[in-house]
Amino acid sequence: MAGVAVSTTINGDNVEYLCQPDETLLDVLRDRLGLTGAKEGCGTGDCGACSIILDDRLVCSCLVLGAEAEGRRVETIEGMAHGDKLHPLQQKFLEHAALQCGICTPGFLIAAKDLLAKNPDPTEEEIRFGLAGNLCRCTGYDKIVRAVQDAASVMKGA
Amino acid sequence: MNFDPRYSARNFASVGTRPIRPDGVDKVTGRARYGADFNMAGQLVGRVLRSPHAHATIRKIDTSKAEKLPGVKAVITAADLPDLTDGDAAMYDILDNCMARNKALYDGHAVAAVAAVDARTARQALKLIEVDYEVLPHVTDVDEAMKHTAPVLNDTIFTEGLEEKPVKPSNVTKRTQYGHGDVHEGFGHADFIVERSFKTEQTHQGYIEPHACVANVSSDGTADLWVCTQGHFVYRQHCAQLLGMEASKLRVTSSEIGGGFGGKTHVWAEPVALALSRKAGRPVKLVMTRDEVFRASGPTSATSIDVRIGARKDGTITAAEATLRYSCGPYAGMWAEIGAMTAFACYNLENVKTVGFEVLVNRPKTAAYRAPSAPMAAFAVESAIDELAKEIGMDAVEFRIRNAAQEGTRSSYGPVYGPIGIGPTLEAVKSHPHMKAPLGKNQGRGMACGFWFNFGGQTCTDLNIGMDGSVSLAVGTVDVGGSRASLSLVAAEELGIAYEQVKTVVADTATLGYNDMTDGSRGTFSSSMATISAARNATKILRERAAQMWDISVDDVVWEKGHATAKGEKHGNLGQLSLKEIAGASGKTGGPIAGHSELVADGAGVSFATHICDIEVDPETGSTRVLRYTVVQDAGKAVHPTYVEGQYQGGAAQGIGWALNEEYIYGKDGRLQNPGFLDYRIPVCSDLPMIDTQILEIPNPNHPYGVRGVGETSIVPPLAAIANAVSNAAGVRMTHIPMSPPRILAAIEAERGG
Amino acid sequence: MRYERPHSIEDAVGLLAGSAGTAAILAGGSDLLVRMKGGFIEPDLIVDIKAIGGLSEIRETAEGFSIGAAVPCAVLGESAALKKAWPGVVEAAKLIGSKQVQGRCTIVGNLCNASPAADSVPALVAAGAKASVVGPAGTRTIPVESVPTGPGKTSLAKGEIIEAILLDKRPPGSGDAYLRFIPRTEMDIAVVSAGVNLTLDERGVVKSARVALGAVAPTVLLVEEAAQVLIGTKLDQATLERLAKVCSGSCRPIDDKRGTVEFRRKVAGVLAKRAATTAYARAGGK
Amino acid sequence: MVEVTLWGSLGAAAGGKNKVEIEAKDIRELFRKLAEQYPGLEPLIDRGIAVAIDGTIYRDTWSKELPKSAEIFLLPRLAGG
Repeated sequence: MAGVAVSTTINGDNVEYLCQPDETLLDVLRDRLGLTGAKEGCGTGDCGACSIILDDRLVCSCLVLGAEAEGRRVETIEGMAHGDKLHPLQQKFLEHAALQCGICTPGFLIAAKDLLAKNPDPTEEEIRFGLAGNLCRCTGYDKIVRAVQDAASVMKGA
Repeated sequence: MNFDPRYSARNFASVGTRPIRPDGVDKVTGRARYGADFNMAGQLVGRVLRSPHAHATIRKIDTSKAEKLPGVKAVITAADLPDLTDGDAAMYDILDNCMARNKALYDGHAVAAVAAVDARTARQALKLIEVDYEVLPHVTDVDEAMKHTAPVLNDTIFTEGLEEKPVKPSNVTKRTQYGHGDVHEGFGHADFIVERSFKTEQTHQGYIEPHACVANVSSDGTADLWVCTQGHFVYRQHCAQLLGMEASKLRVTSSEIGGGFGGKTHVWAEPVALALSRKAGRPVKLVMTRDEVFRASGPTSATSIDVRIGARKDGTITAAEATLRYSCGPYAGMWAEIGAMTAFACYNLENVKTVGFEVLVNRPKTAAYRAPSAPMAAFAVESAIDELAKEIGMDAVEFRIRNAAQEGTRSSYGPVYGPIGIGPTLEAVKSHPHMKAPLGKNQGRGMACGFWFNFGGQTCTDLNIGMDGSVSLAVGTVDVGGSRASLSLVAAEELGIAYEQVKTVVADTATLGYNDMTDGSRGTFSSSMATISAARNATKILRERAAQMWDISVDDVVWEKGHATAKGEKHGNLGQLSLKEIAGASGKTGGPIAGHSELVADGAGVSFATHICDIEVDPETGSTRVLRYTVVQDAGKAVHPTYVEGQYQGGAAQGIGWALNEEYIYGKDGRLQNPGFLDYRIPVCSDLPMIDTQILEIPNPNHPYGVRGVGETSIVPPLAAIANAVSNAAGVRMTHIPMSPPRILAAIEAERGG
Repeated sequence: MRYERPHSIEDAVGLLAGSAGTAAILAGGSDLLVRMKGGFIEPDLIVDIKAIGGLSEIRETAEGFSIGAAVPCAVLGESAALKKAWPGVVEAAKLIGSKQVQGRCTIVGNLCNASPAADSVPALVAAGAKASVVGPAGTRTIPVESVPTGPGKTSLAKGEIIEAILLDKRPPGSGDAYLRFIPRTEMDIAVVSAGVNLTLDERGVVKSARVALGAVAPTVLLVEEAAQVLIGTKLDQATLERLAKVCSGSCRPIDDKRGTVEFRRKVAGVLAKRAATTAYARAGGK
Repeated sequence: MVEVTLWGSLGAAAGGKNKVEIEAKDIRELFRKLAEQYPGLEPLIDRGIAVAIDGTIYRDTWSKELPKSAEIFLLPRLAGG
């Protein structure tokens, strides 16, 4: 099986890789590029743990082929903080203890970032439906929703 | 040694505050490494071949074609994991579950495994393994499996615990009984009796992280295992025993764990990964798919429960009994027994009797799931309690308060209770504003109580004081939900220093003594006790060193607020020495300063919770909506209240999912129909309201700070609380969990029709 | 296995028509990659159609709307004109999967996956949508309901691609709605669903109607009798009850992991009633 | 002398008794004497037994003393999640 050569942008950096035609972008990120922040919870787009942003669209990287990233912009959890300065969402997740085991956290942060980019002042219901594609088994979502609400108000003020 | 665990009241400086957890930044930046995030040079990909049959004899396995496939480095079957369990029946079951020997006992049972250079080759190799199955009749339903006509899974099983030993084998491995008094007489005094049968379907812990490990067996007989687990010391023991290794030669490192809830308390594929690595001579990474997680790892029991409770007009329960049948998967368990012990634990009963039956079925091996077995029993009992209160005409909370267990009550499982929290949770619920909030059309409110034992167990910590005065705390209980923050707080509290000066890590099995796993709500309870003990041992050394520095007797030195202080008139001018100052001089006063602790943290203290919820039911579709939810639970002492709230909320959410939608669905062919997050429906964010919590603090007399376990109890009341709310909203008593819309609609229609 | 990203529809058709083994079209991939992951399909050729000019656009034409085959469902919701004209179609498309899936999945993919429970299909059928099919033999336009022929099966021939879904311009007094039943609030496959599309006269009387039901038969059902119930009425209570009864009666559902026969029958009627009520209000009826 | 209540399946293994009197100062001595007097209990003790002393459950603490008037219950060792 012939590999596909891909040239793409990940977290602002130009990246080139060779992948198999049936290899998912999630596998490329994790296994070829060492970006293990996106997690595989299901591999079928049902848990959101592998969420990334692809050309300003929130997607599950397990449902994207590595080959499809050619010429596109990929944003992952590894690019969310600016240097040692955490994104407000990251900070608020810490302050609100919006994570217990933390496996779903990168996916939630990426999804919440996308949500606030499109809707800077969401209601609780909008947050809940906006994050419905991300499963969390530990928290019951309460503290996640509060962290997003708090981050939204901080980001509006900024 | 000589550690006094008894509670004494004190004012806390650190405990009870809510700092950011030490592992937090790694987890919000994607740097934390979980089971599947670790790799080794030259590692192979391991994959497991699983039975497509619910029950089949394995006549022959031909692996020759797979072995010849280029890129395949090892193929194993049960022959590569011979039985070394030496009569240890529980370990034999774990072994057989890891790799089927003579029979495949459920859809998904491992029968062979391969290690190959990449995932594609491994997948191809699995297809080349030829298994000759003789398909046998199967049974997946707990009630069906008890019938004498049911296919028998294991013909060496003769029901234990019967007065006469049965002459024929059956699927019932054991009968157990608990209780006291005379229920027959008790029912004779009852004015009202409620009798109902209930069923609950099988659910999965549903952790988001699939089981994952990297195994590396060296030709010198030593090995390393990186794995997501709730107990790496336990995994080490299991793996060492199953592979015939010395425990000390197997070093197990627990990765960050992406949820466990009981499902990562014993090994599943880890021995397989080690066996593959041993055969291939290379590291092997084995990660389960989600499908494999559902089909072949730890669900809880499906149950069938009959309950009968009688009470006098004045609201006093005169007798209570229950028969509980719990599925164990294909291997003997004690799940019904735990159900039988916990069922009536909230109540003060003169006459009580519970009987449990452990039942084998062709489903995956039942594993612990958060307060295992208690939620189903509570569902049945608390539903009947609600119904009985209605018949008597008493308020549901009042009825429970009247019959609640208290200090001195003989528990339904035997012992007499010490100070307990069921009464206070009920009183808190009674006066909670939630109970008075108005309800709309098609809305109902329910409440229910729950009980769980909580465990202690073997625990070991090392507390090392650096020369700069900072403290590293090594613990051996895996952090499943923020315990490193709690344990740092405890170390800071005991030493009298700032939280930020302490860094807690989870040590691997080579660098710390044995620890039982993080189960039974014991992580923070046990490790905090060991941490206090270690810190006190360190403080003793700190005092000795300060005494040396001052050249006075250690008896004249006390430890207060992070400082050594010289006591007595003649030392009035000595002032204080800080921990940092003493640590800085440690090279001259006797070397490194550390405190160790090895103990059995017993006396965990039982735990109670009472939950309230409001549910709206759509009477045309049977659809439900959770409008409001409140958890009241006793924490003993909340070390890090935010993470205690998190445990309450998380348990409630899991219980809500179980109550409403989660279930294993088997086809007539005995195969699991919904092994994925699409059709195994755990609650999503938009399904839930905020979950309010109220932490009660009734100190545990057996912990220096009064801490109780908090992790599990919160999953016990929700099934019943929601069932009671649905019943109040829809006017029908729901007796089958989950109360999925088709079940609710059918019940409503039946009520209308009949 | 090969991955190809052609730049013209002709090249795509040529690749598909000329492939020797199993060929798969990749637009959003939210069905295809799941099937590949599960080992249900191992395509020899994957044709990614997203680089083909025009396929990622929603065009407003003289006749109505043309929604390209590679337009993610999230984009449908961002088109104000489409949302105004066909709110039911858009809400159906927006119900497929999560936000993450929305960013990828397409209505053409939803149609060609040929699941009887596909969310967008009952709404499209009710809307009278058409599919523009390009193949080795040229282009043809067919009603969407003729695409799926059974679970997982379509009427498309080898080499054929649906390049766009066509929706008519709306006459005044029109409205559509789609409702599905799922046990959770999100992330589920429809247990049963209903799409209703109505046009009213000036007096608010239903002039034309289409009613479609999902997940109650091997393919989405267009229930002609239900439409007849609505036509000539102002959706009074008796009409709605008749609609429910007809819809329940026309179901041919199965028992499966998502629901029972009885449940699907009953709820199909309930949803039809509710969808009709919403469509009527959207059409300006009172 | 302490009175020990055997619960669940333990009673059956001790010849049908659910209460026994044992002269024991701690859990270790209790287990040793139980095994001597009721050989049927030995495998169960080896597998792991919990001892409730005045309502508090202890798992394996041999050195735990048994107060004279304490209520002693033997329970199966449980699993947790």
